[in-house]
Amino acid sequence: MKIHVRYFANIRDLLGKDSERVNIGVGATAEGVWNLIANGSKIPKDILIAVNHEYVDAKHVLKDGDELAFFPPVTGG
Amino acid sequence: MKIHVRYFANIRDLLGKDSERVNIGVGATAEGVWNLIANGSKIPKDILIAVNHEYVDAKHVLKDGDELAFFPPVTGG
Amino acid sequence: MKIEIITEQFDPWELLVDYKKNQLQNDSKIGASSIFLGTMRDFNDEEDIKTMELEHYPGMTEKYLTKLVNDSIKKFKIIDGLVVHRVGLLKPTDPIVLVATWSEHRDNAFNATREIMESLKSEAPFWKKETTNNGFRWVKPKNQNEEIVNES
Amino acid sequence: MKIEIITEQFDPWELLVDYKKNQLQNDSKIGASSIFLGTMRDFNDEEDIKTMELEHYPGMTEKYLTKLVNDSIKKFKIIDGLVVHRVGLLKPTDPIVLVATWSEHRDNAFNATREIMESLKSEAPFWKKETTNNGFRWVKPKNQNEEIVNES
Repeated sequence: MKIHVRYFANIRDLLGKDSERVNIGVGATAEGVWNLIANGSKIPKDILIAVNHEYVDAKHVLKDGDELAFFPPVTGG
Repeated sequence: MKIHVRYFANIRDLLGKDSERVNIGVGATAEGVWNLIANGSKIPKDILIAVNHEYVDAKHVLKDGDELAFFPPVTGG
Repeated sequence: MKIEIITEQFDPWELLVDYKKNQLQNDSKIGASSIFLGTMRDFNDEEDIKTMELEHYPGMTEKYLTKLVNDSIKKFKIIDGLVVHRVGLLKPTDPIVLVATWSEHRDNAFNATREIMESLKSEAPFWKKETTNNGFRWVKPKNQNEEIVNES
Repeated sequence: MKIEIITEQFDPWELLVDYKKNQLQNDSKIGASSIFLGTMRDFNDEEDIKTMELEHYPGMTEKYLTKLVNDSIKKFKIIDGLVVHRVGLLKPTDPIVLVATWSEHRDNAFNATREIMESLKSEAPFWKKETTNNGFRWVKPKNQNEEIVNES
């Protein structure tokens, strides 16, 4: 499946990229994508994950065409 | 002693006057003044009383020259 | 700090802008402003309201509001506070009361504005008289089961 | 309802006046307006702050804020609500966020504005990067013991 992955704030700094398209097998989870793209860095404990603009947890199973985002705890307001 | 007495809102309507100066003996309380001026109407249970712009209770002992005020529960804001 | 009893209709936003410009200018310590505006409705306790007369106790009201804001500055460590309250004859949509507090962090300003409003409502000497289709009535406080004394 | 992510400095009072004029005009059912304004301070976690960059997740942020205000309209029975949030490069004293709610009675507006701000702070996808004398740092949320990730 094709997944559009986006990175924000210090996650973007950590990975040195702000978005990419990845190919991954059917049934992959958000964490599975992280392991594929993060060059071996463990998924940060406090990371937030969204799929198609809704919060999900790391075990969330993706569908083809999903927009997946990784970002740190939010600090707006 | 001379006391300046003021009435507000429906207390003023009830008594038909907005202020007056009364003479009353030393040691008089706020309630004592009410009984003197109210032509026999009992002091309303929910009445508020102030002396020199501070809330007091009905048993408060007055001093010569005090400004005493009677008014209903407040409804500002 | 500003405490004002105002007899004419006022523009709350203009008043806030003026106050900030003249009293809080460049105050880069302020992270939070919490503002409450009470305005007159045209309906209360199941009756249409035409006009409202707001009365206060000159001297005592100002003194009480000053104490309220000073207490809040100490208790909530707010940087500054403002209360403006209308008196006289009001029509629906007129501003009645404006409360503003400024602080470093949001908790303080939120709590201060709320507490100033609650204390003002329950203790500051103001009284409302509403004109309905049936004459006028003195408003009774809400915590007394919304009773109303009719005097048409 | 109005949800806006704004890239330029904004005047919160002008914005409120415009919104009230165009959307809430003559709404004589409104008795209470509760407004919160967050502004940038020049000091945070024991360091002077020169500038701040605010980043968001376009699409998700707007969707989340819309949900927040819709939830508040239902839960607190408010008449209307507005959230404006700045992004981009900010300097001290710049407005960051404006939340306003309007209701018949004060309890509803007070609670709605407070809850919108708390949810926005803890869940809306925005991130702050501060520039200090030692470089820049990503701000960490306060409930994480005010830790800061230094990346000078």
